[in-house]
Amino acid sequence: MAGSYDVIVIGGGIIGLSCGYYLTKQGKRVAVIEAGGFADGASGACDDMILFQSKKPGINLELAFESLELYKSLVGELDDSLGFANYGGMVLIQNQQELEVMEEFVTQQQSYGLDVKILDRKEMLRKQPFLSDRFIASTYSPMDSQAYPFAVMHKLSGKGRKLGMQVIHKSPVTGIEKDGNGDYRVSTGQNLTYTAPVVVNATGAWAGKVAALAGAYVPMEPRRGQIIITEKVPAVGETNLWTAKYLVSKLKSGFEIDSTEEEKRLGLGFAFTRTEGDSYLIGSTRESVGYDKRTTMEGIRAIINQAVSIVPVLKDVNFIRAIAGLRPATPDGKMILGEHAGMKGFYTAAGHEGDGISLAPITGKLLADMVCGTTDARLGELSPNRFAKDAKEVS
Amino acid sequence: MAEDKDFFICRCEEVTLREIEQVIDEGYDTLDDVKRITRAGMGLCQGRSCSKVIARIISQKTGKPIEEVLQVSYRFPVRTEKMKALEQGGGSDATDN
Amino acid sequence: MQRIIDHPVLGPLPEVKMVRIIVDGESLMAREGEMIAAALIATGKKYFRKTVKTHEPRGIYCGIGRCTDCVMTVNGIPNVRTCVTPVEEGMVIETQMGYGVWKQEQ
Amino acid sequence: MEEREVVVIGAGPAGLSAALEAARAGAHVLLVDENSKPGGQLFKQIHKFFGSHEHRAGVRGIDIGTQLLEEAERLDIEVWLDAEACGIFNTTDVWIVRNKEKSVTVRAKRIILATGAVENSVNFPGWSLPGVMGAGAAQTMINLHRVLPGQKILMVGSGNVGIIVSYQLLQAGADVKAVVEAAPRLGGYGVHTAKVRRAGVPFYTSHTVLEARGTDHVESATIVQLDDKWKPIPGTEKELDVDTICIAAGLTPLVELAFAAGCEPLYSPLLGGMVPWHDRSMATSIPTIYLAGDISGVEEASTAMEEGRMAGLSAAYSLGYVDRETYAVGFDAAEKRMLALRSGMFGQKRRDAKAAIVGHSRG
Amino acid sequence: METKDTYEKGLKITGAPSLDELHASPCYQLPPKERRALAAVIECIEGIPCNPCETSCPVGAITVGDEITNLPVVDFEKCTGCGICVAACPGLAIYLKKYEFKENLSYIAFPFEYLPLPPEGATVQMVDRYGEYVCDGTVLRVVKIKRMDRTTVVHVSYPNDYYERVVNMKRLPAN
Repeated sequence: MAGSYDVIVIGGGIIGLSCGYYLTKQGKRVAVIEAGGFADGASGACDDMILFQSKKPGINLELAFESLELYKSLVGELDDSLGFANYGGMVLIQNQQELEVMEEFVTQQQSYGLDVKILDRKEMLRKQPFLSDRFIASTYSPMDSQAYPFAVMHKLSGKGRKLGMQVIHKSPVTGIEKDGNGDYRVSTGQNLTYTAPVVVNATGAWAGKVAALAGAYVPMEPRRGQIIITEKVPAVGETNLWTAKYLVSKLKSGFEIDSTEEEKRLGLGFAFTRTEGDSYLIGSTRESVGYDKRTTMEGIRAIINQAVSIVPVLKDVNFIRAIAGLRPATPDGKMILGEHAGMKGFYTAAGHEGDGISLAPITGKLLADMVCGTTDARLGELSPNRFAKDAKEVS
Repeated sequence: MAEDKDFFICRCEEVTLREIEQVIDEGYDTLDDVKRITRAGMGLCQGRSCSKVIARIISQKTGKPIEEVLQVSYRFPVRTEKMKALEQGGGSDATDN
Repeated sequence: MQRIIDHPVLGPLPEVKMVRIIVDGESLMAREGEMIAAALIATGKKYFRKTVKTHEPRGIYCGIGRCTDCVMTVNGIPNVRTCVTPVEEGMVIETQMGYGVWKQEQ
Repeated sequence: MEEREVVVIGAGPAGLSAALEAARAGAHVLLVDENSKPGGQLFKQIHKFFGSHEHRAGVRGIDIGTQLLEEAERLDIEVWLDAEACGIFNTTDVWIVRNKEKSVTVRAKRIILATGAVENSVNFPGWSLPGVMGAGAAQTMINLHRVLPGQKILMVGSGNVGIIVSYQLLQAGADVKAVVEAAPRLGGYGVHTAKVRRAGVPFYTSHTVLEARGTDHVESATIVQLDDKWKPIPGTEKELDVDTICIAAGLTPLVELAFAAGCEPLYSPLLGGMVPWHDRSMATSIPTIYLAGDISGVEEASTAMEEGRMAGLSAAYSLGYVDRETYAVGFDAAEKRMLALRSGMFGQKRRDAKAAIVGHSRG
Repeated sequence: METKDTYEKGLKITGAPSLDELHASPCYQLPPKERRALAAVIECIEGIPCNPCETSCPVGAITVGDEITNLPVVDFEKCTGCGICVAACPGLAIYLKKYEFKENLSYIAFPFEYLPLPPEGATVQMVDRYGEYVCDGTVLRVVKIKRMDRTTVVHVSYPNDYYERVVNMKRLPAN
């Protein structure tokens, strides 16, 4: 027996640490158990955006607003800048059809309270002088922000530990069962057992596997996202960049985008963000290749080809690293947050796919509230039980 | 003067001995942990001149054997390259190990 | 900081064509084909760049293109490793402050 | 994708020797090097090499380099310069970037890694000032580029590299103010230290650099004596008027390619740190990948050349180019020459460390 | 400042072999004062893997043997003082000496790989193994031939009093 706690959080990524931190703040005795080392999972291999513009009006956008406010207060609370910055973001539009879809989308977002507008070509080039000729317009939101995931995790962990939270590394969970008192017994690869009445499954792409150890059902698919990192370079324009291409196809069903077979296979999309370290993170792919976290020549080349075609000045920039993370994807694109029906005390907080950094603080806070007895009515649509029907089909 | 710890271990990212020791004192005891938190070794030279030094500092402070600390994974490209080198380039559909 | 004109083993410095380079606006002569770093050391230049975070001066350290400490902005492109990049006629070389600036040609 | 029988990565003494041996046996060889000139460190080594006649003893490194290159030309070895090997995939596919412009993947039946080593650093306040550099960097500047990086030198480290570079700095016209060595005894060959000492250069054992000072460039350095626990002894500081500090604190094998390819690592402190495991024939845990020279453990150029011959011959033999008999004779001769270099008070330790790698059972 | 203490510390501390170390080594033999011809003196006391001294000697006067880490030994019976080994030694650890080749003057021929070279007839500053000035010498010959591969051998006469102590000369200031 290695210890008993009020809550065991399985998964020491940014979501797990946020859950652990907010639970600890509410007075719970918490252990965060991580299979690998610091930031070994998707949180250590992602870009750092807190992005609003990609989100459809609805719960995700709403939570993103709240998360942004939490980030602002965390900067003071955790006594660190967290790499929090507010460069704003632009979604690049390359033809009239895309423009029409984006205009409609921007109007919806505006009515939801997002500060976003369409820039014409001239205004766009003023903010982004290095763009290739092919874009006719862009959106612009000054709200799109970013945080440095490593700093956020390091400080959540550090402050949490100061308040009594335990963070245990290199401890893959191998079993979850109930003991006679109704507590969960969580055992790890080192043959250690931790007990607590509440378990939070925050294992990202592995959430389905970990849930299964407890007999719960979580439909989670890993999506490999490859990203390349450049050397430190002077700023390329004022803002972070995305392209409308894939956004439009997601927003408008039946919208045919012009992509090669390879691009489709890789799920290639363009995301270009300046990091705290003055380099750029350029993404990314979205691939279904199981739990294979390796980077590939094909993926790197596709990302680079796309990046250079959009920002030609990048051709003379060195890329120094390629990384890949497994983004946790759910069937409906919304995260899973809540207690499993019929399994008192067993929660899942996972499935953020590309929004882990954006939504980490709000996820942790809502989860902690939930465990402590305050349930937010909006969260019904994020409940793990929304997939109960599928679970029956599976079993 | 001998106690001065405000000099760089990682030249590229300008990370000092003091910063590295602080992170190790917090309980982080692998090269990857220290790199991710301090950014040491994440710069243009990719840790060529500092990885071994950081490993030695970790080993000295934690008592972990140096060979254990030095076990790190390498990723390609092992040299930094300009993007144009890959822009039109060939290459198999090979996978990193 | 000088050229080694004669050497007991390597002999006299071979005569080569000289090329003109512009270093921080100043016109200087360099030996054709020599590395930028060598040309600058020969002129007594003390540092090649100042760092991003602490604005420290830096110069050559490994001399063989590995450490990337000697980078400068060359013909408008930042972060060029001067120890492994040969000079060319008319090359514009600038001391790089932080990560430098892009040449605005757009 | 291009295809070649043997791809040798690194055209220093080890890589050149490996390429020559494999080509002599009849294999088609592609030799790639990231520099614009082949030869690796040989063209900085203007001193005469040790060893016996068979090791080309008494010949200067630069001239050995020229001889090897002429031989490579005679044997029609294909050489790619300004070619950086960035990765090895699927045990056979080498990703090479040529001229910083273009990626090429070459599928090789055998790959010989001869990537050499990288200089270790010593960290002290001021070590990032311009004027502090690797001893190898200073050697590159004076012997390849023919410029003096400074006039008044402090050398840190008394292994052969530190001593030889000190001597070459004197030859280039600089003034070496001191050589400091943290250990209580000097590291390099006595004949090297003796020629530097009789040129008037003082050696300070059990000393290290405490600090380098200067605004835009090194203007002075403080050295200090160390006690038997390697801690500075207060009051023993000495200020030296120098404008350049050269660091010669040993080398670390440049193993990235091997480990990124999946070769098994082994720790060998005496040979510079993590090295890829290899057997007597210089093959790694990946049977298509061989090693030669400093990547397999840091030694010196003469040993590297013999290892190169062993690796080149073994790779050619594994491809069926030489019969068993010829291979055994050629290999044993190279190995014998190499072992002769790994003997005596300096060599025996390296011999034991090498034996430990080869003898290490895998899995 | 060098003290007596320094001189006694030895090769691995000062960088130069002390006389005690040299005298204890089978390698080092100072030609007897009565010898009439120049003879090779080798200061190579560590057993490094090297033998060009042996293979370069046209009369077989230097022996290393099968193990190339053996210390070289000069046979004064055979040595003619030709000086080929002086430039052949990669460690620059060999010189030629003769006691009193002229009245009160000894003779040394040592390897020298610096520029500028001294002109014949010049007065130069002779140094000991620590680079300390010992006495003045007069340059007799400056031999620079192709076979010596850019190692110059400088022949100098100097006072007998410093027969053993002198090993080389100070570098000359640049022109």
